[in-house]
Amino acid sequence: MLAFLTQRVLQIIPTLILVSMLIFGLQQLLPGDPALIMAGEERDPQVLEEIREQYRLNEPIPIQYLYWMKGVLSGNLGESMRLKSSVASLVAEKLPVTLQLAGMAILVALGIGIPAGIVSAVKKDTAWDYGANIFALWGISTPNFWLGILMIFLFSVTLGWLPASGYVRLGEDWRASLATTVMPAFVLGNAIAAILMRHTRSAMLQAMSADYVRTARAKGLYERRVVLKHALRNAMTPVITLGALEFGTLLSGAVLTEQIFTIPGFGKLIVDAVFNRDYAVVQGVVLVTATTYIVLNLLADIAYVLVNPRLRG
Amino acid sequence: MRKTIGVAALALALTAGLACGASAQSHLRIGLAEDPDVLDPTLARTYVGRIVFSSICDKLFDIDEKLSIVPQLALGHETSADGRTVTIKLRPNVKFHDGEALTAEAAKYSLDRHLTMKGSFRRPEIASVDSVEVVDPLTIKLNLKAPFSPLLAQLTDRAGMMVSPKAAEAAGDKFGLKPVCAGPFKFVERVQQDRIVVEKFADYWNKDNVFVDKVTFLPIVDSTVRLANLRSGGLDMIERVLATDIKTVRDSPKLKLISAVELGYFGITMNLNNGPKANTPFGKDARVRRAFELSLDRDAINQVVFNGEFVPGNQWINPTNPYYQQAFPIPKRDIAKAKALLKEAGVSGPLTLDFMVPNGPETRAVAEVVQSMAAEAGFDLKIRVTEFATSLKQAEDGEFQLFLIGWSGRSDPDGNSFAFQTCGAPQNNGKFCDKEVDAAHAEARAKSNLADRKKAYETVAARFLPNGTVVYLYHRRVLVALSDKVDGYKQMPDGLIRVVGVKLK
Amino acid sequence: MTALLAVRDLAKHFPVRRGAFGLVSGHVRAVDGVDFDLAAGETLAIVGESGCGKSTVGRLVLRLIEPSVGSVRFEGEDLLALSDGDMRARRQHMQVIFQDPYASLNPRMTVGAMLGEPLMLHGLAKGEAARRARTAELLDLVGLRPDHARRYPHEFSGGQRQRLAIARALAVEPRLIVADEPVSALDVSIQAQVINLMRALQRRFGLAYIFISHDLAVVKHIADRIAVMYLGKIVETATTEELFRQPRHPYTRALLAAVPVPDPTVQRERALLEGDLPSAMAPPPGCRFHTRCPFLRDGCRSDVPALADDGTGHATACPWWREFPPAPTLAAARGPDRDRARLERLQAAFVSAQREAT
Amino acid sequence: MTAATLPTAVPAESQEENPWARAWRRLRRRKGAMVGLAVVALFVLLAVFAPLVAPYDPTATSWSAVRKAPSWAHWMGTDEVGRDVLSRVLYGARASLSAGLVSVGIALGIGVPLGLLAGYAGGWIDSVLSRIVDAMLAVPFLILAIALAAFLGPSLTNAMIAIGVTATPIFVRLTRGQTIAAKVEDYVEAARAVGNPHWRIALRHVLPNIVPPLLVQASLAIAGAIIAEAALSFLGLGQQPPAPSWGSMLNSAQRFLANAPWMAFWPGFAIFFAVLSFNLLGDGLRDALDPRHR
Repeated sequence: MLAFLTQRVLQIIPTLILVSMLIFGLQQLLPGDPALIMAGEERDPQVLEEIREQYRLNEPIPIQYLYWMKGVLSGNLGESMRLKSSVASLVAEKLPVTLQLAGMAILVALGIGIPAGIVSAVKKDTAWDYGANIFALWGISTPNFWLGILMIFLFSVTLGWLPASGYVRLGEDWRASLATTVMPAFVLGNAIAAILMRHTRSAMLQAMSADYVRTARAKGLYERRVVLKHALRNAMTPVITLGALEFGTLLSGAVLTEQIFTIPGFGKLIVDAVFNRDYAVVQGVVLVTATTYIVLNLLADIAYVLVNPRLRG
Repeated sequence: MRKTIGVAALALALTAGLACGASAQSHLRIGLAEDPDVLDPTLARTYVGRIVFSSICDKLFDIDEKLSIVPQLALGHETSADGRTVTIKLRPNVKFHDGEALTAEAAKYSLDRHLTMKGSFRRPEIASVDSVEVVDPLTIKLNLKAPFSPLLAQLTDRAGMMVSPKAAEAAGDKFGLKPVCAGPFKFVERVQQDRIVVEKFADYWNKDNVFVDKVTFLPIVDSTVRLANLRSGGLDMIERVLATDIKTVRDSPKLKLISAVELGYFGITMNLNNGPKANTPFGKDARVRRAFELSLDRDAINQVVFNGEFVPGNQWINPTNPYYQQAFPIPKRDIAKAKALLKEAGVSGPLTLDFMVPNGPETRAVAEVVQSMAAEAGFDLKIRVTEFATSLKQAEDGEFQLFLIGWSGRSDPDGNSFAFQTCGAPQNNGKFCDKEVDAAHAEARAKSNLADRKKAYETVAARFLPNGTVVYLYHRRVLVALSDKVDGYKQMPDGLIRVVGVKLK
Repeated sequence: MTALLAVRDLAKHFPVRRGAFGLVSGHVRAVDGVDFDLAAGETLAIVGESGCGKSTVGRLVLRLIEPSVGSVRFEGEDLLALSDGDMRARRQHMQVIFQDPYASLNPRMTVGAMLGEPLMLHGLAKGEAARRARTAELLDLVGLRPDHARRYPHEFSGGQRQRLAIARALAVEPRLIVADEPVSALDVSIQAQVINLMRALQRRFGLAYIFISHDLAVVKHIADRIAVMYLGKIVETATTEELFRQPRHPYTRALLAAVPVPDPTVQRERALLEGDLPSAMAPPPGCRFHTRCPFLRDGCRSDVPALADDGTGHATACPWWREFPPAPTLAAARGPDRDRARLERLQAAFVSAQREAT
Repeated sequence: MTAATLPTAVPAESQEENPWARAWRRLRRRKGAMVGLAVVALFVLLAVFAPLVAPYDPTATSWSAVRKAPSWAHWMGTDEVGRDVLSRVLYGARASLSAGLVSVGIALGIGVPLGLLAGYAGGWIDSVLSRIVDAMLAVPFLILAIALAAFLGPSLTNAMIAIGVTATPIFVRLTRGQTIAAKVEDYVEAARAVGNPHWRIALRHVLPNIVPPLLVQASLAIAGAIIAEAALSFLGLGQQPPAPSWGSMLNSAQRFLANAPWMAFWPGFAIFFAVLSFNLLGDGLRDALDPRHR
């Protein structure tokens, strides 16, 4: 087990190097001149030249990459061209926000998706199944920026129950914090709930038709016990991996959702940075996001192996 | 179990929502359309940043509703007869937020910082200043390289902002993370993309006119959400209301709308001479461009896209501006004449043109209307919606034939024209070049009275409007919506939000 | 006569990788030097506990996994020297039947497609019509109907599926079939049917079987010869009759004493074997069985006993076997009675199955 | 020797049906799938015959009919420059459906072979492919799509390529995982023992057995792709105006939500129904194609 762990942990390194090269490469592919976009309306050639020099934009790309990597390895993610603040401090500021949002979204997703998936598998081809399916399909089929706007109109404008946007830190005022994040978390979690529900359903159906469940049933175990103990446990394996993969979706979803609800998290930071060609921020933030994602995947892998010891070999 | 959590969260949310309303001190929440960039007057570049600056950084001069220049941190100025020196008297007893006094030394420091700091965006604005001298503790003298009448107008904006030398010296290029100026409000905190909080500065020179204790600026990009927040009471004031939402605001008894015609303009930049894409009858023959302009109905654009709320225009300044050239009125749409001109220029069949449009719902709609209007005269515009960052670069590289782009506007007409119309100027993406226009601009800069300058601009208009690179289309309205709790707000034509004088009921 | 199959010094060491760089830190010696011959039409059973390497031997012989060392000669030709393509062609002559008929049939192929595939691959039946005829013939051979060709495996019972697996193996007219626990997943009565079918087919086509099993009761019924494996090595080989009559190796004796009974109504008997099977990664030195051997001698811990033939074809990898008490006394307490009872039941099932068939 | 000497198995009841007919029969039994199929078919027909069905030219502006509510003349109202929303929804089906289908087609076309290769071949090929997939999956979907689309230049085709490429790694990952699981199945070893070459094992024995999860994922991915096209159109990287796509219609409708809700309602519903139908169809196909589920 320890060997397996070390191996998986060390596998992260080449992945991260690839990620860093991917981000750096993609960024270079993006058309547009960061100095120019930074200057906005103030396009004085001499000032532009100063900026390019200051941020080494005139150097060849591999050299820029090496400078950046050198910084990253010494713990310096660089500085935002646009805001003049360090990327590390931006990350430290935004990470808790998105993690809170993601955490709440996952709670929403798990809370809705897994029970709905189990119910629809166990009560296959009944009204319950159809109901859960329609719910899941609704979740997947509604563009989340759309759902977000509709919710704002319903809950903020029409009913006046929840603030339409903004964010309050948990530590500052946890009630207000929940109030500002409950809608975006629902919007985000909803789509994933649907995906989890579908995968839970399909895995449960597969698991329930498997021999050992039939055997368990034949032995006269109670239905609920069969479902929960035998089928669910085995069905969870694919659900765990897919759940971890969905974290990527969560971050992508957060990009739009944070934009609509003006949640100052990672998603918004990345998008704004991409549009402003704030290279250091894009690189730093995507690197952190990617690392988070990879670590979560690692945890999912470990969980996978724990649930399914046969895979340890 | 999870259900209960959900219900509990909702209940909490409700109580929290109710709790929002009550607040001991007067707190003004302003919704901005974008997240400002760095809050350093020397390095800042965005329009939205200027809105925030107007609460924290006072300038030497300011403008009034009629665009006249009035003193702010200065008491007055005097320009020498040859126009080469400007002497500025400073207001006494002005303090920076860190308690330092605004002295002539401090003013010199601020101006020198604008002039010399690496990557300063102010340098081009006040490049005419050769040196700054301290005359006495409250007087400075600017020595100019050449007479430059727009200088004072520049000093009503970021170039005229005074920063505390002590704080600026200590922070270097990180000054923008915690700016220390001499404005009515003091910087408290900033969470990127979330909020900027400022609080009343007790030692402000004009503190008797400040009635708000705290101001929070909240960037909310989506205009629908911004308005929703205002309507739900989450904000007290929002800027850049969409023209199409004006009716909603007017119909709401709890909201007020304040508007002013902007200083800037929206127009289409045409590629005359920038790279191979200019080598078409369109780029080379002014008659074809004239035909294009004649195919457009500016009123209809305004009606269709902006509910008729904006102001159609054909010059770099709006028709209410004192420098507007009445001799060049907005041309009426004339398809027959447009076709005749095309024929005269030897263009037969539809003329296909690459129309670069920076992304945005309104610009897209304008582009679509322009496209369908021009089609009637025989132009086939291929709209290419381009991400803003890309469009700037492609405009510079000449990767366009038409480019729909606006300018936020400056109080002096020079700021709306010089950089676009003179040979080799940085914003002259269509590469128009005309010696007479250059000369007229130089003259307008050298002269200081309105009549003389207007005369010079007449020459510019006569040359540039029929031959130049820009078809000016319309001027937006600065639209600020307020909750009825906000009182005493006055809108200046620069679109910035000045909180001094504002009261909260 | 040259043997159909000659296996010499066959070994498979699975590398165990550890750490991030995949460094090989040890080997699992699944099969560690195995020799045997198989004549055409003969059935050799390989028996042993699970994990002893018997299934690996079966796969090595077919080159489904690559041996670490050793040679496998099939009709005098060294299989291990063949290229991928040549090996694929040789597969026509050697086939396999797996233990679990639920897992060994592709659930997404119809029976017809499954049986037609080897015919197509080896060019045995040209054209659609010929293939269909041959498929029908094969189904008939294993006691199924031609129209079953249109169905999917899940529409069949376990016994029927194993018949399908046999039909697939037969499709290419092989000379050797490796049957890896072919009946252990089936009910006793079905086991008998399948074993009978295999024997009938063997007689008809002159097939040689390598019959891998942990079930001596079944083995007794089909095998001509038996090889007993322990921890990757063969510890005893003899004809079936001889081995049951006079098991020599302590391990064989233990196995015979504790024939596992798959019938759930009969309580499983505890093996006489004490202790766990040692790890194949670090097999005990000397005689591998010494950690569990009731007749442990001094030399066992250090000397590796050779598999010595006494001249009658009965070979034993234990030099001390003559000194042990006779086997029946050893196992008199429980083993033989039960074994006998079970064999009788099995016998009865065979008879009744044959009666049904006629 | 005759069959009489061999024990005969008890035959199951006879079923004369080929697998496709069987799948179709199974599919027909599922109401949801049939509704999904019907709606997808309807959308496809409407998209193909849009020029015949649409009452107006989808790009014809009318300045006298800007943002008019639904009426007899314009069943779904008009948009911000006076175009007929119904006609635009019909033509928009072309962009949105092809965005969904083509990009998922691209993702499947690249992802499944690579996944099969990685899973089946293992070794260094697997390591390299897996690391690349990990790296791509670690970068948020939309960021990758934005970057690719911006690089390729704004057009619907490029948006489809960008979405397809971005959606590829998940298919590689899924195919690889399923292949690894299927590879150790006895029937794969049996296929090898029978003398199948590797490519045939991968295509004929492994691939058909991993189709159901791929189908589920593909149906989800079509949904995702249609929505991603909307997002890219919103950023100006998808369908170029004045040609309509549901996404770009939704996005320009967004600012008129309060005073012209019909502009948003119809394209929103079109997306919803199209995606819903693909999902229903995907579900039905999975059950119908899987012989283990009855």
